[in-house]
Amino acid sequence: MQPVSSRTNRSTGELQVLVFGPQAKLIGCDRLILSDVNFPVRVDELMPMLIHHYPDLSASIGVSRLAVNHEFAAADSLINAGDEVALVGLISGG
Amino acid sequence: MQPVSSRTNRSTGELQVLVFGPQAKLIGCDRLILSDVNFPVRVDELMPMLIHHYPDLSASIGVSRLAVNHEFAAADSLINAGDEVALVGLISGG
Amino acid sequence: MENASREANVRVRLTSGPIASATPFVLSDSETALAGAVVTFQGRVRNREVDENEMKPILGLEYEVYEPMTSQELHRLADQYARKHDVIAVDVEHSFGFVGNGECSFLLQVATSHRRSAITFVDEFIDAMKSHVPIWKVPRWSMPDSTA
Amino acid sequence: MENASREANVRVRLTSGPIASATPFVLSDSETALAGAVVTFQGRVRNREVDENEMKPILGLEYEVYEPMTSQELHRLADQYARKHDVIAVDVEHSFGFVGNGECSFLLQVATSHRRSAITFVDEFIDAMKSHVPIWKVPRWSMPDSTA
Repeated sequence: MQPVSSRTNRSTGELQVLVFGPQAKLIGCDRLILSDVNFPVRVDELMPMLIHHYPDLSASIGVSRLAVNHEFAAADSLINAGDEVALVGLISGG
Repeated sequence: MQPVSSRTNRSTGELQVLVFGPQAKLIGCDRLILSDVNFPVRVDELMPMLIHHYPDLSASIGVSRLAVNHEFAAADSLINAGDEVALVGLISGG
Repeated sequence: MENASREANVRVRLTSGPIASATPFVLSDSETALAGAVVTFQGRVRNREVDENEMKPILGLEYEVYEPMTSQELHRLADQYARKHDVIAVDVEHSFGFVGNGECSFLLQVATSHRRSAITFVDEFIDAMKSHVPIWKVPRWSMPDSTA
Repeated sequence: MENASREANVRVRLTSGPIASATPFVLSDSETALAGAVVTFQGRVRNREVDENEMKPILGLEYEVYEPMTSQELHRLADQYARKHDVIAVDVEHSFGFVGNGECSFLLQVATSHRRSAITFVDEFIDAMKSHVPIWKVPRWSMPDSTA
């Protein structure tokens, strides 16, 4: 799979990750905030950072995937500043 | 399985077999009539008699079963005079 | 599970002509409380049938039943598979007489606690019905009768 | 078969609150002519949910979606499985927000030429939805909140 965005400008800044349902309830808010992220950041680099900052998610992050700009992102996808990032875990439609 | 009826009085007479759907259409009537049947008659003795008298049914009788008094009858069941007998073949509900 | 020893509520009905699409499936409050999955299967009459290995246009199908055996067998099979799959409630309705193109001739409604059992029930019950229940169909061809 | 290369008609809808049981499944005349099987699956909210390995009473479920991704994924999966199973038409409707006990939160309606493909579609599509589509549920417990 290709990187989600073709923009690969390097920068450092805040990254917000949307979170929903039981995971949002667990941590008590609907977005995770990481500061001083070096963009672009790979999806598989971001996951350990989320666990580090939000240890309550460690039990469920193994069954979670990241969506970048409303599409599931592969492990080697790059996330750029300004991308919309969401944690998709513990889903249960139907 | 037990004989369908406990009556085993011997007699000779006519046996009517109800027939439905495509088989009825094929032979042009809704009952088969065998005369001079020796009662009680076993289900597996009756089938060859039906084919003999109604050769048009020979193609479909292999996928047909006999019901006696509204229950499917085993090959060794006995049919007595007065039982209601039906040929159940080429069914296609649903 | 919580519903293992429950008796399934089985209803069987034969209907003259087509079956209305809005046929209700009524569950009691206690059934509703447990019913996580409700599956409805409609068998509808298509506009063509096979005639000597060829699809030919039809006006509809003429269904024949053999009462009381047809209702008895439908009930017996519905009850058997309902127990097997832990069904809460099942309604079976089948037409007799003429059902035109595009109309419904068979309606199966089933409620279970969980999805998989409802889907498996529908699949297995229809298989059993097609090989055991005395219901026959004869096409009414839309062209001059080709089988007379 | 006669329907092999047809494009399936796929509709997806997200609904605030419970889904009405009479939600219509509209087929065109040409779709009706081919549709021998119409299957409807309703997912309903039961009166209990698991809380730490125990079933506890609930008032209902709060559903969350993530638009436009939820609709996009529902559409993508419906389309994928519709092509695989030669589906004529499929409607997918899912609730967001609060859905109380006994109410419907998910409605899947599918029309195919033959029974088996409709049943397999329902089974496979729901499996895929439950692992891929961003929809979340949070129980509203009927007792004082045990997870706060």
